[in-house]
Amino acid sequence: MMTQRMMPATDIQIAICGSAGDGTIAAGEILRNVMAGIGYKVISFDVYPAEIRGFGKCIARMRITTEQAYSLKQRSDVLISLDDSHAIPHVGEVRDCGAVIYESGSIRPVPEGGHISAHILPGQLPYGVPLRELSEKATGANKSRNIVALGYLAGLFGLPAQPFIEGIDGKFKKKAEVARSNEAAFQEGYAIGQATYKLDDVSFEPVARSAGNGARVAMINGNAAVVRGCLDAGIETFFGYPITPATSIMERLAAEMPKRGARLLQTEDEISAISATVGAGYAGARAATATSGPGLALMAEMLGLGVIAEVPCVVFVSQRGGPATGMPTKHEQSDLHMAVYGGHGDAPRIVIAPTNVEGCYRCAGKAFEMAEAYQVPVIVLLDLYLSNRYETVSFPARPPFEPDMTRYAEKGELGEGYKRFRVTEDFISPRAVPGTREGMHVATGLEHNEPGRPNDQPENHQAQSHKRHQKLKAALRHPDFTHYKRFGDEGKVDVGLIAWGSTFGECLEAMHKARTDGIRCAAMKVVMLSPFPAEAVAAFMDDCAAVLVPEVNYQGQFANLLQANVGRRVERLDRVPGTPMPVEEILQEIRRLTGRIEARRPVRVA
Amino acid sequence: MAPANKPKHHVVVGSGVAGSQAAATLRERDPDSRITIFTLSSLPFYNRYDLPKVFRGRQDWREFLVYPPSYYEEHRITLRRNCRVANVDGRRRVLALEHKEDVAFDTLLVASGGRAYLPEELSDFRLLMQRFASFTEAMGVRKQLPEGGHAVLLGGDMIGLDLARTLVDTGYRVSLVTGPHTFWPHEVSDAQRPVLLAALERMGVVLVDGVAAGGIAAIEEGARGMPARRVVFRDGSDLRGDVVMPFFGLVPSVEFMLGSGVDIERGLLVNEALRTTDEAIYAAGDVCQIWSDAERKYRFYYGWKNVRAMGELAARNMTGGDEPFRPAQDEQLEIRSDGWLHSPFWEYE
Amino acid sequence: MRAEAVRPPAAASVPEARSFTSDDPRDIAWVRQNVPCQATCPAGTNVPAYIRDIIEERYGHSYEINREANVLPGVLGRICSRPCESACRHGWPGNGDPVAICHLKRVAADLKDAGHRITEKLYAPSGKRVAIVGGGPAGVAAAHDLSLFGHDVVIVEREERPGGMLRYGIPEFRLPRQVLDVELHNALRLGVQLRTGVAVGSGAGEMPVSELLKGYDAVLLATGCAAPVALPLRGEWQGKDPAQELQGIEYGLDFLMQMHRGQPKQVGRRVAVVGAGFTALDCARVAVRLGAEEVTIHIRTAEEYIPATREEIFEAKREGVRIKGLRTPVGLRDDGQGRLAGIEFVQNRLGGWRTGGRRQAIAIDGSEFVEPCDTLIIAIGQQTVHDHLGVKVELDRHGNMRIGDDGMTSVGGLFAAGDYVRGASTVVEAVGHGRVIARRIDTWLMGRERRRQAVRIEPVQGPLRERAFDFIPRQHMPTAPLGERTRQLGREVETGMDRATALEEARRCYLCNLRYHIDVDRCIFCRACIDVAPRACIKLVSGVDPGEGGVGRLVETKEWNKVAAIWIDNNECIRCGACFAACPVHCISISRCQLVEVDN
Amino acid sequence: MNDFARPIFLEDKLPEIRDSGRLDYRSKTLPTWCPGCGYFAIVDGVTTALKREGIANHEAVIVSGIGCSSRFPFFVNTYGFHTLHGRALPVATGVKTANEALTVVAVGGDGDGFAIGGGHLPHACKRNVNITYLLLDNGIYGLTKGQTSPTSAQGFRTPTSPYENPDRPLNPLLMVLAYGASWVGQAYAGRPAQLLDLIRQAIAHRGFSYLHILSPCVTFDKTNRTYGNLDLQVRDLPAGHDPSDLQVAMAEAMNQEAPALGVYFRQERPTLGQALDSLVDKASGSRKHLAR
Repeated sequence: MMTQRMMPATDIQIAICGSAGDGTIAAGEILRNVMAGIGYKVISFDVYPAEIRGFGKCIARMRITTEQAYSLKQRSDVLISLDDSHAIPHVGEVRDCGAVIYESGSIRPVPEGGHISAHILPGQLPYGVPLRELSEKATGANKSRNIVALGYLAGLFGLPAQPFIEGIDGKFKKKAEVARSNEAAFQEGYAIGQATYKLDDVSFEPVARSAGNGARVAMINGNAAVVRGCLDAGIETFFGYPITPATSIMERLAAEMPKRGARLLQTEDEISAISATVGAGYAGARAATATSGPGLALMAEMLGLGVIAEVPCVVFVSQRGGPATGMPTKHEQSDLHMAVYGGHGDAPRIVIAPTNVEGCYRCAGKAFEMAEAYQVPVIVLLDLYLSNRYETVSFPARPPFEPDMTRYAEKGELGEGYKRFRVTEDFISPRAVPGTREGMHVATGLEHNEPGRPNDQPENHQAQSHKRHQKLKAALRHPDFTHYKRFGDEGKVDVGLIAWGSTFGECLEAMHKARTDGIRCAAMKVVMLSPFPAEAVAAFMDDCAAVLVPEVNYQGQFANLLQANVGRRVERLDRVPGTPMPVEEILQEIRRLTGRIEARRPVRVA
Repeated sequence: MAPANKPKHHVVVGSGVAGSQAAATLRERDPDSRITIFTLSSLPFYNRYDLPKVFRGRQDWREFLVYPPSYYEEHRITLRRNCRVANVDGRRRVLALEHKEDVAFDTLLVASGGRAYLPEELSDFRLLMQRFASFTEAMGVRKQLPEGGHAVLLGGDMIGLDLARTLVDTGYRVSLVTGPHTFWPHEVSDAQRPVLLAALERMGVVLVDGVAAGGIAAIEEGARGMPARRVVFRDGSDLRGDVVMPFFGLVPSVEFMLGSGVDIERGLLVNEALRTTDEAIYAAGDVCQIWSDAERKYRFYYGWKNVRAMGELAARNMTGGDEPFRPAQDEQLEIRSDGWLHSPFWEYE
Repeated sequence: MRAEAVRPPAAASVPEARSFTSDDPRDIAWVRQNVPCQATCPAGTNVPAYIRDIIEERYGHSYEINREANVLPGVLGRICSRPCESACRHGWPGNGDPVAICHLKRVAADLKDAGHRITEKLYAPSGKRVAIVGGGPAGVAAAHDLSLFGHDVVIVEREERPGGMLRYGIPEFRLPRQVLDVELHNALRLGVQLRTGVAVGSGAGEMPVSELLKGYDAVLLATGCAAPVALPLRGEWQGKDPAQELQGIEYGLDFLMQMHRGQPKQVGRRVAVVGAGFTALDCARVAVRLGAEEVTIHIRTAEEYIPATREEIFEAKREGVRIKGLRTPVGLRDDGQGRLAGIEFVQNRLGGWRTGGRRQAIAIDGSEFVEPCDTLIIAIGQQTVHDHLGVKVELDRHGNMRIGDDGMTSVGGLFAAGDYVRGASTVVEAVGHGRVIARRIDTWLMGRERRRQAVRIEPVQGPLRERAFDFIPRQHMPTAPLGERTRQLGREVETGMDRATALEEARRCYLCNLRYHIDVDRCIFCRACIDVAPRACIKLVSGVDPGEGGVGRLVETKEWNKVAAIWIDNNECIRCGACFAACPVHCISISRCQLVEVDN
Repeated sequence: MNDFARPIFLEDKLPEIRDSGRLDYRSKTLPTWCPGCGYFAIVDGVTTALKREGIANHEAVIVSGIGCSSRFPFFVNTYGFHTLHGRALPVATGVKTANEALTVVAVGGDGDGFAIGGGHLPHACKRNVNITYLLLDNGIYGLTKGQTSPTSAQGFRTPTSPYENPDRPLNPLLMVLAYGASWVGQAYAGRPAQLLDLIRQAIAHRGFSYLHILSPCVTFDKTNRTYGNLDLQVRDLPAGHDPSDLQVAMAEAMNQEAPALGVYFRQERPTLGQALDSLVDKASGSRKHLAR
């Protein structure tokens, strides 16, 4: 009815909030998969504590849209509370005429004001549901409150039940028993939801399924996209050690690689993981490992060996709050310095950082190409938000990756005088992997000459160091790869945003808002961080009256990198909330900057 | 009891005309106080008397709101919806909500109103009848009643007749099964009755004399291809309609007060100052029976004006006043010049 | 291998699982607090036990358990006032509706197979002789128990047939007579001598009490409380018995008794009943069946405060009876020909509280009004009369017989029980009191207490319930269609539950006599039990406050260093068994605690 | 069936619990482990043991690494040090070396102790540093949500070994016996009474005492190392087992199918502290020792 008048296209953000162990995250997972399956675009991000059970707060937020969105909204349309004590602080995030769904019953006495009904604003619509009772009624246990809530949501908003049932089966396919009882729980909630008269104005508009050009659409998060990229690029070996938030890369590969005859091994720590990876890379395999900041720190030395021995290998690094153990389950972009500069000695390496889930897929695949093409360790910098953020991504029918980009030594180059580290005009040396006839050589951590013999003569060290740095320049022109990209207004603009990693999503959102405010605005994403695309960035900055660099770290690590390479000042917006950068803050900054510009702009005379 | 310096906590149970009016007055007269309203409704205060308008194109609850949501923040009134009061402890000045939350109060106003009375002999057919007491119920009726459809009203209190006049006016068919509750709460003499019934017929309401038919024997689902409901009378005759709605007047909602220690007959018994037998607990609206010195008995007063007056008065007396209640409207049914029936209870803004 | 499948054998260290009997007063207090139905039953019926039997479809045994406490299960299964149901834990806030304990009692009686054999435990003959005056519920209950104790018992009954109130006071549509006859017969067939049609008293042709005292070792007066209380009217009517003045006025109990003695009764078009008890409701419903068009019950206070069950009131209303509150009759109107034409009432307001949740009604001066009616039935209560006693006994200020703790009146060897002592009360109270006094008489006759109360505690292998049972709604007692029941006086209104319904209802019972217990020495404080608990029934406990009745009150804490034990609050516990299954170190055990009588 | 115990009245039991004084060794905060976790039994054991051994709260230090078990210090009312993944033992060694008067207990899980921290254990053993190492072995990585650990059974399925764990589990007892720990014992969280007794002996021992505690992860291991299975597998060391005989101890340790509970090996020999003291003695001839 009137709701249609209000919002033609669907743009609904749902937040499920509970205590660890309430199944908050699980409910979110089922919901977003179902919505993606139905054909909506979904972006979602979960927040959870380190404790497995007990008392930490979990929030599963997802934005469900018909048009592609780039980040989560500040305000949610629906809040589901599975635990009042955690949900109460978030009631405020629900918009006017939005819905708050909560446990109406209560087992033990609550202090005055301790029940969520005391905090729901008059403009919001309260839906009290006896989740626990319904769960116990349907399953005999209280463990399915989350699924009951899901059922209620689906019933209330008139969503089809079948996809959810399938979604639940899918989630619990290993345990038929659990699946069945959860179905019962869902139906219990669904019935009540259907019977409830919907008072809020949140409404899901039907979606037209996108016609497939053979493309495969999937609801997937950053880590899963990385895995897909690895597999499509033909990864052969993986060595790893569990660490939040990178663990799920290994978990998924562990399930997938054996199916393709590839090998995965869990090592006793990161040090051993990177060692094995370098070893396998030397043997010619497409090899990778995945870790987070603390693990990368442990790997620094072995990465140095990879650089000097010119061994291709790929390291996926999902950043989290640091330093030390820091904030293992919180978002941050503070490992850029270590990724680009980390480790002892002059140890140049390639560092690329995707800005969205689809980018995770491409960067993962391309990383193997680059590692081979430039014979160097490649670090793919993810961050916790990107690793865990779910988006609907459509994958090309055929993998867009080269199966092998190694510059193998030609017949003539091999044999007696084979120079594994010969300085060529493009500085890339002919390579022979073990098993290659006439290709025998020594890869070593000692400085070496072209044939690979230890050599510490100044001119040799100069020449080898030079080649190890110069060969990477070619990566700036690596084929069929988006090193950087400009969005928004063409030509001169008032404000230009430059950003990297997941934060670019917030920038894009902010840019669009700013432009609707009539501000001339453009944004550039920089995917390749080392080597740095200085010319392109400089050119973009020429168009901008002011340049703003928002990033989620305290030091402005990317701004530092940029200034070091381009040699010009930029406006910084550095925040470390442990969560994504609020779009509003970026927008404010843009307004502030434009405000200042207005002030400076000379009055036009007609 | 709170010490004088500490701001008082006024708690109001019910967000109808009485409760909301009381909250407003309380805020005027006691600016520093805490005010909390508890209501079963999921919506902020809206005008239930207006509900027939769902048949005049109003279908968004926001169009029924009396105050905008912002009103409550501006006036620092905590509105707690979906909250059922389970019990009131007058001695400890604490009320317990169904979800096991205890709330302390300094003064309490019970304005929980009345719910539609359903004669016990019809209780078996509860699920086959539709009520009209809340926005969602009203929308439910509208959903089940097809354009120009046939509504069967049982009893026919003034709430029902108000709906009836709207329905006939908007092109629906209305049959009224008359009985002792017709015209409730008006006291109608045997002499008046036929005249008033005639007026109803003039208005286009089809009358069925329920008593003559020996009373209702059963209400059933309609057969396929027939209207959704069938009312069967003891004398074997029957009546088919799309909806069947009971309108047998109201009974006060007092269950949660049974343990409170205050006096109850059908409603909460209050003196003329609307105070119950507990000096911290007041009552206003359809829930209370007010002592009438004139008539030497406890009696109910109905109608929007009376109820609002009660809300206001209760609030005044809760904050130091001590005035008696004076009915704010006459209770005479009349027949307008155009021959239509008119009740003062229908006069609301 | 799967963990779920295997359970370790009980370690040798723990005490072997055997049942034992405890005399610890706290165990007795525990049962009283935790089994509210039994605690509130005047006859002390072991409710959880007989409901458990119904679940196992052992109706005969269920019936026997009932019979241990009350010899008339089939009767009370229909007309009991059900104090147990208002106490039932399932009816506590948040737990839903009470279990239909009374209906289930009837189920046991209805569904036990025809060839069911009654088992009685008899004492050797004592050679003592006891005479009981009055064959009502109290007399019959006492007679039965005394005969079990081995005494020779004779009942002297004024009416033609035994049963008292049950037969003459309660309409057949609530209590079919054949049910009554069978159970009376079973109660008295252990050699109890029944002499009906014999009035005890000082009048001509009546048997004097003094004679009984000579001929018997003990005499028990259980003549009930049947004399009507007169309606206190004002002005011209003051002090007069209106029934003598006008036609169309009846006294409720007499009205019913005359009808049940076979006298034809009729009522006018508009019937007014004054009174608020079961008798008033029965009269009103009888009036409906006798063809009255308007039947109204006038009460002095309000519906909330009258002592009838909600179901009773509801059924009455369904049959067309209306109830009007806050009014007291003060006068009458006649039609000039000596017939009743109307009643003058005065409006009341509510006053303070009286015992048993009743309210005082205070008349408002000048608020008189008149309501027309053709028949007035006065049922405001009954009183005891002692004119038939040839001997001099002390009375209390209510004019009831005063008896000592030994159940004896001021006259040696003369005992009294039931309504005759306590004034008009309920059948189950009469039965209960009959038992108590029988016990006293035995003690007096034998010179010592022969039995005492104790608690039998027996291990239970596992929870006997599922959480799902807690969501079964209270099952409704099927009733006869409105049309049929009002046409014929004898048609029983409640038609009884079938096996399926009974099972559903029985499953709802929490079986409160199960006691969940954590072995503190083996508990590792892991809170696995709390995690699965459906209510706040398992607590982190820092201490115990001495609570009332010997059962302590648990003091909870959230501070780890104060948690002395994790403990199950059996009073909160709904016996769902979730914790039992969840405990990783198997330190939760269940025992069944039941009150038993043991020989001294 | 659960073991039946005669119902008692709590008030009859309370004095005994209160007078034991062990509650004073608990912190205020309720442990955040999953309900049912065996670690509850262990923390209860440690607090009770410290009390029974008469060690003042302020003279005890609990050092841990990273993992579920390493949250331990937060739930005990003593000094605590929650360090980095796998680094508990070196930190504990430092603490002890700095102040021999302290009772130092290192606590960690199987991943912390035998995977990332595996390199530290041999050295702690051979130095015979006078600390107690409680190894809480649940055979899984709980904190990172259930991956394979060094003591996971062969064929065990986890997210990182979805088909099956190709490795055989380590034999920690055999290792530490081989490394030269001077006190080696094994306990099971499902047998709290025995667990307590062993913790007491371990703390009382002078030298490096290693107590291996089998404990189920109720959240991520529903099939393998469950209470149900362990209840059936564990056994007591044979009566008359001689804890001074290393070979017998090793022989017992080799039986991983039926883990034996009790004291495997006990030996009196100079601790690291004593060795350092004697060095000082030799060097200076004085008796002025540091760290007092």
